[in-house]
Amino acid sequence: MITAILTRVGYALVSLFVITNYGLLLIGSMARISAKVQGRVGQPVWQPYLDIIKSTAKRNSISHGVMFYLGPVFRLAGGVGTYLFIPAVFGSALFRNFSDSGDLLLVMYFIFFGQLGMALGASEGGHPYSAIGVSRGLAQMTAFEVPFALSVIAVAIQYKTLDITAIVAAQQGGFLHWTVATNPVAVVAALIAFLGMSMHNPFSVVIAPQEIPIGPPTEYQSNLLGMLQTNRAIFNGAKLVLYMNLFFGGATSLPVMVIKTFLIYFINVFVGQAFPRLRVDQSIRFFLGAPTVIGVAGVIIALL
Amino acid sequence: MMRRYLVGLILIGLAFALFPLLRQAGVAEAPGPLASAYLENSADDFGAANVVTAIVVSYRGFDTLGEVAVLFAATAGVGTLLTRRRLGKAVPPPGRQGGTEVLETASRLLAGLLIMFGAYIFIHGHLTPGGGFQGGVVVAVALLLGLLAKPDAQVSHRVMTTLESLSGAVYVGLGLLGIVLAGGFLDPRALPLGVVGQLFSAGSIPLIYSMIGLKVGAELSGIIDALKGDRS
Amino acid sequence: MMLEIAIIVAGVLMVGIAIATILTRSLLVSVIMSGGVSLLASLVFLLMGAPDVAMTEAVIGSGLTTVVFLYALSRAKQPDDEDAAALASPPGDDTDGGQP
Amino acid sequence: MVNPLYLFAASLAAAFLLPLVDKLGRRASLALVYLVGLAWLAAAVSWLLALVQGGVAQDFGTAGFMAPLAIVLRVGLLEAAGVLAVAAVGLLSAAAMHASLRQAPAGGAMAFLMLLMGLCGVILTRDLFNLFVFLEISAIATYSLIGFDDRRPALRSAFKYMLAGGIASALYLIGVIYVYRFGDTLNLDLAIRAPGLAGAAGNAALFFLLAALLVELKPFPANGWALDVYQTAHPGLAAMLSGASATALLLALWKLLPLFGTAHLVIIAGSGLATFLAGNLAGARQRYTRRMLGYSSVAQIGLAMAVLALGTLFKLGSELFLLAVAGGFVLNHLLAKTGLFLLSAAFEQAGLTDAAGVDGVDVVDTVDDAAGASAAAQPARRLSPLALAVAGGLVLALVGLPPFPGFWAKWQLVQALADRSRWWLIGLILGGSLVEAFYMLRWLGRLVAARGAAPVPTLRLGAGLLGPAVAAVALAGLGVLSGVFGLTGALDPKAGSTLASLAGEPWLWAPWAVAAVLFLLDWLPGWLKGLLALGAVAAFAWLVQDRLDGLRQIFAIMLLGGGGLFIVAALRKPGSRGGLHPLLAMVTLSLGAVLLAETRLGFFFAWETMTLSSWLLVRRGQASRQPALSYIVFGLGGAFLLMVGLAAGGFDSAGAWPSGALASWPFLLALVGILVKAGALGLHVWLPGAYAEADDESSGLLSASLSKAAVFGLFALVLSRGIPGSLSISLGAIGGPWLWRALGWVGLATALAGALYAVWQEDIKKTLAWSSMGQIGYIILAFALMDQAGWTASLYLAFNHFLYKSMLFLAVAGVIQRVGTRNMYEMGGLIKKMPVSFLTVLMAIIALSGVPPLTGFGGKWLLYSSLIAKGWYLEAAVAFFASGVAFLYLYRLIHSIFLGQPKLNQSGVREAPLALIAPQLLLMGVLMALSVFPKLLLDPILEITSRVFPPTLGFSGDALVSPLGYWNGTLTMIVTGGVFALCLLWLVINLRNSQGVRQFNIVFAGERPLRPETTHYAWRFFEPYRQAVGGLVRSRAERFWVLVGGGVSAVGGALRRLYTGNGQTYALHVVMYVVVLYLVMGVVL
Amino acid sequence: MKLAAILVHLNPVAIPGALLILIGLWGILARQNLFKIAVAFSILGTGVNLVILSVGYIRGRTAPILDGEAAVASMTDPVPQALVLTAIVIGLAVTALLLSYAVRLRSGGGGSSIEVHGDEKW
Repeated sequence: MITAILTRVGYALVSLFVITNYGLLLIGSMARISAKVQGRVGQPVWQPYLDIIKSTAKRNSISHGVMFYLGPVFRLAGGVGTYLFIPAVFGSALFRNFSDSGDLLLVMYFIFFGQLGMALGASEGGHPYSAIGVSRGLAQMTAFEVPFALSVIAVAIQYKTLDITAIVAAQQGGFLHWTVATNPVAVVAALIAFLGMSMHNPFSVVIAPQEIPIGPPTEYQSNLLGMLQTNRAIFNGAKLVLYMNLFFGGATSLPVMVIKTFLIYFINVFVGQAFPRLRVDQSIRFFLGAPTVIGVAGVIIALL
Repeated sequence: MMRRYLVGLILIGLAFALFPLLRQAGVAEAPGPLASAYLENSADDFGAANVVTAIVVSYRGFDTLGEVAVLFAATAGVGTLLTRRRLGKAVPPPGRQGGTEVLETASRLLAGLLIMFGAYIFIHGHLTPGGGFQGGVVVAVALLLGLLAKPDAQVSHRVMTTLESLSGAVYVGLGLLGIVLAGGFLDPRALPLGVVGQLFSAGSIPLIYSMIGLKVGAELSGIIDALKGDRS
Repeated sequence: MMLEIAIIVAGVLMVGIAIATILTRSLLVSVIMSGGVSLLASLVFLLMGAPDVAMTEAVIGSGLTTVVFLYALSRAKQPDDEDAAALASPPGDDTDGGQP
Repeated sequence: MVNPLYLFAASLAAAFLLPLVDKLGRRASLALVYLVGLAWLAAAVSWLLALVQGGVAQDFGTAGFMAPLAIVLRVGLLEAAGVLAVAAVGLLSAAAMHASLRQAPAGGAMAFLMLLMGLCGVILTRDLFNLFVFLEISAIATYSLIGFDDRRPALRSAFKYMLAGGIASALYLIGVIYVYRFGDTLNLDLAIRAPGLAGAAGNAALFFLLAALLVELKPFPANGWALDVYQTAHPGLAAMLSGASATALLLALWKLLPLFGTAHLVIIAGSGLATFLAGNLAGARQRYTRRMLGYSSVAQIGLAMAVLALGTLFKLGSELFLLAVAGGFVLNHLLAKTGLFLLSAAFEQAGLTDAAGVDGVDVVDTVDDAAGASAAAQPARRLSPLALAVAGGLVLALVGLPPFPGFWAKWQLVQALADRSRWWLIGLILGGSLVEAFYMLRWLGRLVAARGAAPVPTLRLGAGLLGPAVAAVALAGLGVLSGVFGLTGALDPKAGSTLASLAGEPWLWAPWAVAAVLFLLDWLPGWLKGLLALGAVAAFAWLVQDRLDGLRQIFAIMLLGGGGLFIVAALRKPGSRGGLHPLLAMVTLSLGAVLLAETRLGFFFAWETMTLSSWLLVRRGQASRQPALSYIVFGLGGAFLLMVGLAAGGFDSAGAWPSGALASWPFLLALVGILVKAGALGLHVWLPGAYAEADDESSGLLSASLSKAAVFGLFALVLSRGIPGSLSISLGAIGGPWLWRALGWVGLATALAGALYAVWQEDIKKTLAWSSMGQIGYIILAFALMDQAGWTASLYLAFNHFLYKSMLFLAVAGVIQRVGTRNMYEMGGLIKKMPVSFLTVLMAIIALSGVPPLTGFGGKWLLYSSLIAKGWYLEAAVAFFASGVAFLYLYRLIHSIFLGQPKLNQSGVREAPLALIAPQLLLMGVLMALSVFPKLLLDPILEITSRVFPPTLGFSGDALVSPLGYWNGTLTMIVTGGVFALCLLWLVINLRNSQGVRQFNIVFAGERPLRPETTHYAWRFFEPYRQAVGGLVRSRAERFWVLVGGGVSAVGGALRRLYTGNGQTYALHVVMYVVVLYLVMGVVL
Repeated sequence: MKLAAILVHLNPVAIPGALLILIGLWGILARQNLFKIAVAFSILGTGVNLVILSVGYIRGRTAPILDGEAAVASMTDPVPQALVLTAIVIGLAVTALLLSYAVRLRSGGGGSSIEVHGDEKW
């Protein structure tokens, strides 16, 4: 019993370690690619490592209260937890994580765990920009969840289950069995939602990274920022893995996972480079428009 | 204008309701069974020659008691409404004088006669036409005469009130006597019936009618009194 | 038959006087005419064989009622013309005060 | 039996001698009046006793003769009861008029005696012409009395009254003489058998009789004169007219009823109904108390009249049944209206009338109404609790709420009409009742003075309160008797069994009993009352525990447990907190009663008790006048629908909805009735105001517990027939799936709209109120799934909602108490001042939003699983969106209050009092336990639902397994906890020498803000969101209901324009009414 | 012949009675003056009395008074007479009261038109 538990915890830690590093590298490489696209030299691929190390090494000198500290904890726990509830590699005991805690619904809702905690922590910072960022983020979130939920429903209809492992299992046997092939419409909806979810352009007004330090992390610095940066890698990875599992046939081995998630992420960044940023109300209306219709179409296709 | 036509229309409507009833009722050929029963029995039952009186005072005497009560209630109302305090004392128009000596004396004489006449009417109610109401009014008229002749004359309230109260009470008492001594409330057979057509006949009917007469007379003069503005 | 004709004549007269009563502007005239209607009614009652009622109607309907009316009119300081809208002056010792 | 003639003789002799007696002093004459009244009372009581003990009705002749020749009086059961009522009302009225009678001339006392006797005569006589005489006696006595105390407006109305009365007398005489002509008798009993009256001629003759009587009964529109009299006469006299006079006339009508043919009955019924409706509609637009009471009076008499005629027309039941129902209405009306007019007399005596002799509705509390202008000059005063209770009892009785006689009568009437499928009649009657309830309760609501402002002196009513109190007590007593023994039980115990009663359900009285006791103890200190109330709830729960099956047990925890929590919370403020504890206990126990009810009547009784008590609780709030009014109006409207549904259900012997009938409209009506209470979209307009404006602990009780009673109602409605006897449901019997799909969408729309509205509120309690509505929406949606998973979800959601909404309201109550405002943007940064409250809110919003690992996620998981399994995909998507929206307002809630920059003026704020914190801690503990071990809650729920439906959900180990997926709450909790601990560890390791900064140490846009406390970003927090999706919620329902209300009000306004104040016009109305009736009769014939 | 039958059937007392009722109502409904309305009321009352007594009208019969020679068979119906007696007195009572109110309304400073005494309404 004890050994079984210890084994699982150990596996989970390994899995976590892998996804963290992968996530960091992914971010780094994407930044580099973006720079190339824009004709800049860009940062080195390992820049995220440097950022985290630098941040963590700094002395934390500001305290706004308990909740302020707990914000990054919630955030990171949210990212880690989300990942741990998803089976990362199909059929692999090592990467099974704790996916027996619950099905797809658990994952979808656990995503909010970190966001909520972050929002709370940021609020205690008392900076109005944080609150503004949260208000924008939440508002946008309600909107992009609709196409995402519709595509998830389409998947559930198609495979008659919400168990992620079972969904992946049903997609085995070649490209034609992947959701992207059987129900491409739903996947389109899901991918559009992903743009909003990862707050990339054109839906990046929530954090507005370039002009001013705005958004939830406004007041965070040093080691707290380091935690957030770590989370960004894990959380990104978790979401990518989820998408891969739902729509792209999952992965039977680590390399397959790396390739697939990289490609999914690449699409994202690519789109982000091509479109200007939207205001919050615009993006809400956008998500509730075409993507929702596409999502409904996906559901209908799944029903047929 | 609108209203005038509306009133016309409504009256036509009411006529539409009323006249068919009249036509259907027509003129009766003979009294119905109830009327016949009254006509045939009143002499035997009460020894009253005047059937109407028999009905008014005995058979339907309860109605008449109620009727006296109505008049009483109205008197109470008029008396309440038109007190001197509320209405103000009547101010005689300037230039009017009291009657002459002759007029006063004559009217006093006449009043006495009228009161006697009124009393006659109600005492003979069971024999001849007329009765308490008619006699009572005559009594009231006698009083009125006094007022006309001498506008500022004060009728003795105490006497009038006492008369009114006591006659009413005696009326009710006679009714109760009917329960005690005879078949029911207001049954005139409490007293001996006598022979039909004589003055002292018909049991307590003459007494009752007298009381009615006194009471009605007092009440009516009370009303006139109040209208004149002499009620305190 | 004569009786009936007399009744009908009295009836026609009654109706005529009654209409006149309503139409006339003078209150005094209308009061007296309504007394006349009552008097005619008492005549009809007498003709129908109802002497009791006839007496009552005569003394009460046409006699006392008319008197009561006349007293009331004089008490109310009511001008004779029914259309006269003049307000009566409040009585001198009216303790209610003169509300409008 | 005593010969009534003695009493007449005594009355008359007394009256005749009164002028003499008066010489001894007015005291003596008034003593005589009271003596005569007492004599009548005693005689009536002796008759009643003799008759109830098996005596038979007895006739009394006059002049030694009986029927055809002489006048006959009859003393029967109803006559005796009528005389009793007249004498009792007479004595009360005389007492109220005592002072005036002493000052006015003696004629007043004489006229009063005459009136009393006349009314008794009207009741007792069996002779048509004698009836006329007595009608005239009472009429002329009334004319005299109207002017007796010399109020100028009364003089005017007396003249109007006399015009109408004179015309009616003429009509009556015409009728009576032709009845004599065709029927050859004046005796009523002989006339009933007279062949000559059967034909067309007899019909026409009877018509005049009837028309005269109807005019005296003040029908619409020929009743302007009556309204003026009610408004202007001495209120004691108005009581006499509305109570005694109307009763006597109704009894006269009842006596004559056998004379009349179908056409006449149609006229009576139609006229009565029209009067009922028009009177109530116009009554809703009245400013003056007594005129409003007059309209209500007219309407009630119309209803009683209509019931009498309808009973015969439609053969609604035995004569006894009819008498019970009509009698119930009349009794209710007569006592309530007498009491209210006497109360108005007491107000007048206490000096609340202004100089012009016009009493304003807003005599006590003039805040915001135009009508207040007339009373504005008067210093504000408030009613004593006793006076308020009396007024409340009278109004509630009038409106037909339990436990008063009108409630039972209404139930019986609706039941009987439903049995004969007279739906439109039910609609008319209930519609009119609702309007009446609206304006009467509005009036009552105004009597409650606003609290909180400077202390207002109490109005001294003194002995004037005695009459109303007697009426109220009599009403309550008779109501309880009717409830226990059936409606006629109070009158005739032998007949009790034929009518529905609560004989077998003594528990349903518990709320009333406890509330009564606690009201009597209201002078005790608050903590003691709180303990007593808690004890009462606990004792109730302990006593009834074995009557609760599984479903009821779960609801009992939510309802009774919730009540207990909020009673504890009520200890948060020191002082007596008058009225709060009794009401809290009453609401709680009424919720328990809803659970316990076993019969349909019992269920409805408990439901109305709940509606009523919760309304009182809402009204106790400070600015709750308007919200409380819409709460009770919607509550009553919903209750009426429920009543019709239950009455018309056509249940089989087992009490189940007949097969196939579930989709039929009775079920729908009952469903809609319950949805009103649940606050479903479109029927929710009462909700935000009521929840927001009630006292803070009361809001919590309403939102967390009372709304669950509505949920229980849903289950009860489907599980059987009104009331669950056993947990069984036959799906075949449950109509088309479209119904449930539609209900599902209603729930969904409610959920979405509730969430969206909540997003844009600035008022913290409004936010919670809307949120509550949204959450109930999910519960309805899950309920509508009609399978095991759905019902499991529904019950689970309900329980969770109870938990976290209680926590939120408790925490928010503390915040409001400490901060003194409900506007969220006026708060901020309270986390340091109120950490426990913050923790509560934090846990509650995590649970509410459905984020794992707390219990809320279980609800979401169950909901989506069951929705998708059922194939309701679109619903699932919308639900997902709605639950996303919930994040917005939840974040807003916690951010605006507890986080961000604190306000300078709130630096002295402390943590909430222990009375609020303790229940929060308890609930937090429960929440945590259920989060770690979801089985604790899910096992009993699954136990219930799998007995009703084939199970699709089940536990496999710790994991709950559905056909689509699984959820292991325990493991989720462990993993989350582990990860969280890990992250926390990292943080702790990393934290070095951190330095606390002052809260306002912020910089943005490169500068330090001049007034950093203004940088709390809280006002119009989600404005961009409104720009984006605000179009979804444009208060359409509110506008619809405003339109409906406006329409009703406009109709009432138009109707009352008929009453021009011109006596001649009123006379015109009378004649026109008669002509129209004649034409209608012609059509019917 | 037919006409004669109809005429014979018509009640010569009831018709003027009914007409007086209508005239009285007309006066009540169309005249503004309080006292005039009271006059109209007394006309209405007279009409009603006529109608009541018309029911007891039997051609060729005498007063119901037994004075030796008069046979019971030749007497009219006494009942309506008894009723009318009551009605007349009640009519007087009502008239007196009506007039008292009119006097009070008038002397209280108001006009004598019924229109001005309509402050309570709606």
